[in-house]
Amino acid sequence: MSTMNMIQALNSAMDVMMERDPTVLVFGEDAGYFGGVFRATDGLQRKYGVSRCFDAPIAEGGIVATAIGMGANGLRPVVEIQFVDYIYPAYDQLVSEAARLRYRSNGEFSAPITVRSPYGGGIMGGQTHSQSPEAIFTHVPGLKTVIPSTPYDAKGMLISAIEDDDPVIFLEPKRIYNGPFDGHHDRPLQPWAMHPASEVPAGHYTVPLGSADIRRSGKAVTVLAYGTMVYVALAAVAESGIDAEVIDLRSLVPLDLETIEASVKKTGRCVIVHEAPQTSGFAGELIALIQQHCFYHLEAPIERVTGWDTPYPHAFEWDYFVSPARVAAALRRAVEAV
Amino acid sequence: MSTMNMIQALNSAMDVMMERDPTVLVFGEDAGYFGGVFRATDGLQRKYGVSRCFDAPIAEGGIVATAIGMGANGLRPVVEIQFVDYIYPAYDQLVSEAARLRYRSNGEFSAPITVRSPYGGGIMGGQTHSQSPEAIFTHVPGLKTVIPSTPYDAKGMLISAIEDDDPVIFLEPKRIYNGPFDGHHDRPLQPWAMHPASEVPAGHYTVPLGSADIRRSGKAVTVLAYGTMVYVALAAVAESGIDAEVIDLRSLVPLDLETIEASVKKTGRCVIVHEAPQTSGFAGELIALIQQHCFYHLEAPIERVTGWDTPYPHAFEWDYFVSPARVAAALRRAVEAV
Amino acid sequence: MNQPADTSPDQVPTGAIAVPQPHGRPGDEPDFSHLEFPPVGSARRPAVDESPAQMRELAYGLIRVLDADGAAGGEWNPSLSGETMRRALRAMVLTRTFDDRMFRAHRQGKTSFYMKCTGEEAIGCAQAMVLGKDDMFFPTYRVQGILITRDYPLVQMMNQIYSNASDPLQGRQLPILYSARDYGFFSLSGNVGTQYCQAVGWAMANTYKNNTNIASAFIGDGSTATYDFHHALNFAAVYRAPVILNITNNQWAISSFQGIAGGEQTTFAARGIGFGLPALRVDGNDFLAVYAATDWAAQRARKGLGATVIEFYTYRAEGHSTSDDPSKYRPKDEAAHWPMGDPIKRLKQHLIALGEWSEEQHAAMEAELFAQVRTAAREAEAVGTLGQSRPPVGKMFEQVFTAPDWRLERQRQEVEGQ
Amino acid sequence: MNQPADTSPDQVPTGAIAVPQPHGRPGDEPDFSHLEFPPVGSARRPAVDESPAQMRELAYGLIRVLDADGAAGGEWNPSLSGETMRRALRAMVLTRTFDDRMFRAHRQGKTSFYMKCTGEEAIGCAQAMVLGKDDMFFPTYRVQGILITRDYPLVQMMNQIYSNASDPLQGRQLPILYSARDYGFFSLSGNVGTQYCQAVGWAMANTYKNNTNIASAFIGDGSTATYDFHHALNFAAVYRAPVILNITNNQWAISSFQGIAGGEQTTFAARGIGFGLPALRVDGNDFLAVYAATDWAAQRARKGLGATVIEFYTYRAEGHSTSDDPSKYRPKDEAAHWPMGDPIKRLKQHLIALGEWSEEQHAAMEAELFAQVRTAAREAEAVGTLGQSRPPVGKMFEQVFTAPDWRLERQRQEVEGQ
Ligand SMILES: Cc1ncc(C[n+]2csc(CCOP(=O)(O)OP(=O)(O)O)c2C)c(N)n1
Ligand SMILES: Cc1ncc(C[n+]2csc(CCOP(=O)(O)OP(=O)(O)O)c2C)c(N)n1
Ligand SMILES: [Mg+2]
Ligand SMILES: [Mg+2]
Repeated sequence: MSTMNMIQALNSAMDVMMERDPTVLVFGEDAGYFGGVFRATDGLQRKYGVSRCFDAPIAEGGIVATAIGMGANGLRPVVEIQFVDYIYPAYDQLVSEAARLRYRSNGEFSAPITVRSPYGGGIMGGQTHSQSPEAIFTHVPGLKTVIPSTPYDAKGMLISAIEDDDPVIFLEPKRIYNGPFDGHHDRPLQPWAMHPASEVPAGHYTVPLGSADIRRSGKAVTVLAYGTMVYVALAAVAESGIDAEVIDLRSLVPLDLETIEASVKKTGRCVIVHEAPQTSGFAGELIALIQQHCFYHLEAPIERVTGWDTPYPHAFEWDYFVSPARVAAALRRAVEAV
Repeated sequence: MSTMNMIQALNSAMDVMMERDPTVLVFGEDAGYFGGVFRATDGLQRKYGVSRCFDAPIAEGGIVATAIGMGANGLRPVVEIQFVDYIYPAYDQLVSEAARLRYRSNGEFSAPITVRSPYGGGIMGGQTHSQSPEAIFTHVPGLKTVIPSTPYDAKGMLISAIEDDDPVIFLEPKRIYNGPFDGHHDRPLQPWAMHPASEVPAGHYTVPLGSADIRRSGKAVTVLAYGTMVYVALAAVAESGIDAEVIDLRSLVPLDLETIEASVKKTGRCVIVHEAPQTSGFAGELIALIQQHCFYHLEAPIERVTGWDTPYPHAFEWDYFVSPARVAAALRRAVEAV
Repeated sequence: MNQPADTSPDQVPTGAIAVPQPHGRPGDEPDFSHLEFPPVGSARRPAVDESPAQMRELAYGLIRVLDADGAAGGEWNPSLSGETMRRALRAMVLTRTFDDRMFRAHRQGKTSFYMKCTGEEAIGCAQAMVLGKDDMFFPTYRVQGILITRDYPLVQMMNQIYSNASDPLQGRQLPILYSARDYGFFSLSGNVGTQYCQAVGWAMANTYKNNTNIASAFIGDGSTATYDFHHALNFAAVYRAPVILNITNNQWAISSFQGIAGGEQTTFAARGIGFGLPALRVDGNDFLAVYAATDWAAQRARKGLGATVIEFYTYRAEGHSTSDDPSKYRPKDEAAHWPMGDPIKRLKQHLIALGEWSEEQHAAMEAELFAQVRTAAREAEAVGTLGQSRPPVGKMFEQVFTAPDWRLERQRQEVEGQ
Repeated sequence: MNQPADTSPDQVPTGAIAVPQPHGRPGDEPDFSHLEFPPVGSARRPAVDESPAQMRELAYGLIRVLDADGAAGGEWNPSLSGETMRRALRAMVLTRTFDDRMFRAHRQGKTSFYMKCTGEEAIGCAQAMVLGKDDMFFPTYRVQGILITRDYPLVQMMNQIYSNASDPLQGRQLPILYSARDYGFFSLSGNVGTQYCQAVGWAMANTYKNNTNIASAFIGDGSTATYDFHHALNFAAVYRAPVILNITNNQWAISSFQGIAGGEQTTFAARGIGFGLPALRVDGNDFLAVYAATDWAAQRARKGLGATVIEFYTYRAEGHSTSDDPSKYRPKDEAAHWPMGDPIKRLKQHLIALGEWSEEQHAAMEAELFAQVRTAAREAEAVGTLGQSRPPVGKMFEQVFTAPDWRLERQRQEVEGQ
């Protein structure tokens, strides 16, 4: 066990897997010698050599295509897309190729690749360093989409993703790389070291993909969140004094519907929080499932607290980024509705 | 007025606009001399010359990028993506560039482009000629996404799209190019000529983007559909004998929420039909909105009848393609729920 | 409607965008007189380890072995045995026979789609003979000759084309989008270009695994415009991947002539020069030239010298697919006028000239192969043609993931319960 | 966990993928001895209408005008007047002064981000002087010199950098992603490469509108790997677009040296040869060479002869951005050892050698420009730095569409009501 922040936990996951499995290799823009602009691959080239951790041309589609070819030929590539805002050039390779290769070849070929990418806002990154496009992946049959929110989960889920034989989109909430940011940008950031989930085993372990985590039990209302929004939701719950059950989804596809269903059947109320724009965001899918499976238990409209339907605007970071206050207001609306 | 099928109506829209407005030009793969693999641009090169209607390299991203540059420089390009299954290589240009150009330049530049593309299944086209990816566009702030379902609407909406100063994704349900296919693949196709909406004015007219069309009034349940699914839904209604209100959304963004809300408040029940895979499909967004705005009127869970969460499989066309029987079953569940 | 400053419609006089035009359209006489073909022997054959910078001229010439009279010559002559060439001839004729049968099967309503490679048989067949089954092809839909040359069962191909109960791909793919790992044939995608850079990744994995297997990727002239083409050349050059990057320039991309892809300004082979890669331009209708060029490129790759770009210059003799009618956009009968002839006729002529073959043997072989294809077709059709027979519907939900999640389970139950 | 046949971990010996390595890393002495620079005058200046096939050697040479002693020579010498060159020098010094101030402003917490173009000033400034405001630049974040040369108000640039209440882009963009239509400066994207092919479309629209305006697009060495680069060269070649396709090879892309983009196998200019486009390779630290090459390419474009690819060979003298520390991945002080020197020093030396300038004049100008920048900064800071001042929050919801839809209206109300 050691104390790790999220970057260290991710780094450790790759290190452990490269150590155990010579088919694992890592590449991406600036991911080699320099160790990545967020330092997630730091030291891996030094330790495992340039053939196993290297820099790639600025061609996200080429990176993913190359990884698919390697994956089909028996390797387990882990690629880094520097910011998820730059993943769109790889979208065709992910949707048309990685996601369908096993299906269309009836299992003769597959793409056991992991695509890591920092996502989300709160870093004054403007339109092109702040996006949350998870919904465009969850729509695609054949792709798994997961999002850890603690160092412990980050390592355990990244190991699961690398070992998984299907392509996994592994989104990293970069705002909480260094600490569980709760939306109070005017307060000092609590570092991970003060959080129990920063206790991370040094060796191999897994957190399975497809299981949600109840981060706070409660009876009054269910809150569904993932990534940084877990901490914003927890802050809102604490500040509102509402006895909410906060579920960290962790995995969007496959989704832990059971846990969600059980909670909403218990509370009868639900608030969903994500950073992405509202329209066609993942909250829509969650609402559709919940109202299908829990319709007769629902006592109030399910609330969505999300990013606005605009590009991510630099000067308005804290008006765009979902705040504990907005979540708290939604919690109140949810519990007060009759 | 003349009788047109959908291809003729689309062709007429482009013809009318090229005639009226010299800034309108048309290009795409095989769209020039040959007139497009579905013949939608037939005759336009002959009539307006190679500079105004021409063939493009097989580079969907390049086509859209070129159109954006032209659009910013005062033209109104209408580009054809041969099948929407091939639009992913243009996704980055659409999301990162066309959708945000006006916003990020505070109106100095914009991309008044129209991206036409045949979409949807029912033609034995397999995985790569059958997809319905509308949801990945509706999620993007700055893009409009529209889908006509009659020759009349096709022409009027395409003219609106071309005249619109924002980028418009114009999806054409190719299964109904020649007639309003209702899902009964074992029966002869009724040609458009027998349908009143094939009466199309020869000249300029518009159907505004953002308005839904109530295709059948009813009291028992609201059906939301678009594209080919409008006819499948109408067939299901006829066959089930249920007094459903069938709304053709026509425009997903902007969405005619008013019409939807009014209908669901009246019926208290709702079935949503689309061809795309279920998870994170546009039905999710609709359900989220309806349960937000009509929660206290809902008497039954909103039903989704959609494509499966698999790639589109060649041999199982009619198991994948939403059938009137599946819609009718959902209608029955919706009206029978208490 | 808000018009940008300089663009009110009446201010736009519509100048002339330079849109490349082909040399003939329907109604014109076929005419290839604008094309120049350097003579046999004019292309030098460098040592495989020569610097690419020293051999740029090969991207602008044409590697040829067989001349108009069927004689072989020049530095690139692979000097194959009569037996090897007879095997090649057989594979090419079988490919063409198969194509003809399946094309007719489509016309008879037995399937939804088919694509022929008529006139381009030398390319797939020669590469299949040069490379081994441990090498991996990343094919286009026009190199079915690879499978046929390697004796992949014709009936399996047909089962796939018919999406019947014995379809090895379980009805999931459009006809002809085969997958055959054991035959060194990667799963074919319906999107053009997408696999070109995957081949580079595959090849890099071979290097990583320290073996000398290579990859060979195909792309059409039209599809060189896709970005995957760019990625492949770039990644292959940067990481010195053991891959052959083939471009089949058959002059057409559906209705667009190769000028729309940029073939009028320079050769497609020259794209390789842009990345410092060795680039060959080869008569694609000359089996021996294709063979020799492939062999040279394979040697380079296996020696760790990296990728080679090869443009095969050929002509798409038939329509793009069963959905296409080329008489709508090009002169009738162009194929018959293609200056470089037909690959089957040319190899046959060469073998006969060598005394290794005869018209009689050829006729007998044609009859035999016709019968072989007919037998296979009957066998496949006994299982069923499209819509008459198919895999169990549950197959629709398998292999989306390694194991189905609850959604797929429930959806499968819904379908199976219907 | 299901392992493909040939890949159980112990069977993978991990061979060596060839990953290009730079010529120095932290701790090494800066050493550029592996680079060769052809002498001034060695590059021929063809007539603009000469066939691109005749001038391929220009992609492998180097267009230079100023020699090591500051003397101008060779066919490419644009023979500019002293006044023009003094204007250029002033623009370059102002650009550098502006960069220094804004970099410090970031360190002082006045904004979130900044990027300098130190060492590359000649490129933006020369192009801004050769082209007119009716031509359109599709810039990278490293050609701010264009705006400065064209007297775009410094205070406006700063307001954008501070996202303050006077920000012309209303706080919507990351610092330095300017837009200035009236100055021929297209809205800058945060994604690299994406605008390269848009420039081709813009240029085609000029042809279509029958005017002789052109477009000029920039891309970095690293970003040539993006597919937009491929699309741009392809579309420009096919449609003969009046555009200049500039590649700024400053040796680095964040921490990756140009070899990772494929710069070790051949020049970046050679990419143009792959498409049959004229391709020039130019000393980017030589204002006169940049000027002359731009002028040549602009003439070609205006005459309807199509696009030119130009590689500007230069060196990124400072960090990638305020987020970057280059001492982590390259030898310290490399910039000072760049064999082609500094563009400002070189033009200054030339002017002094000509008797058109003096050290005293230069010092006075530096002081004047420093004061000018300081005045502008004070003006902008009086409006406010990042977070101290900003546009009304409702601006967040404007210009998403021409007119907001109901969603944006409601969301705006929600925010404004808070
Ligand atoms: C990404 C993508 N865009 C468009 C298509 C439609 N399409 C199928 S084949 C083809 C033409 C390909 O031409 P070429 O590459 O020359 O190959 P050929 O058919 O001549 O062998 C096109 C445009 C596609 N399959 N994929
Ligand atoms: C599509 C995309 N991928 C990645 C990035 C992140 N990124 C920003 S600048 C840069 C390096 C660009 O290097 P180069 O093109 O050489 O330009 P330079 O910074 O040297 O001027 C990268 C990788 C991006 N902005 N966009
Ligand atoms: Mg072709
Ligand atoms: Mg650079």
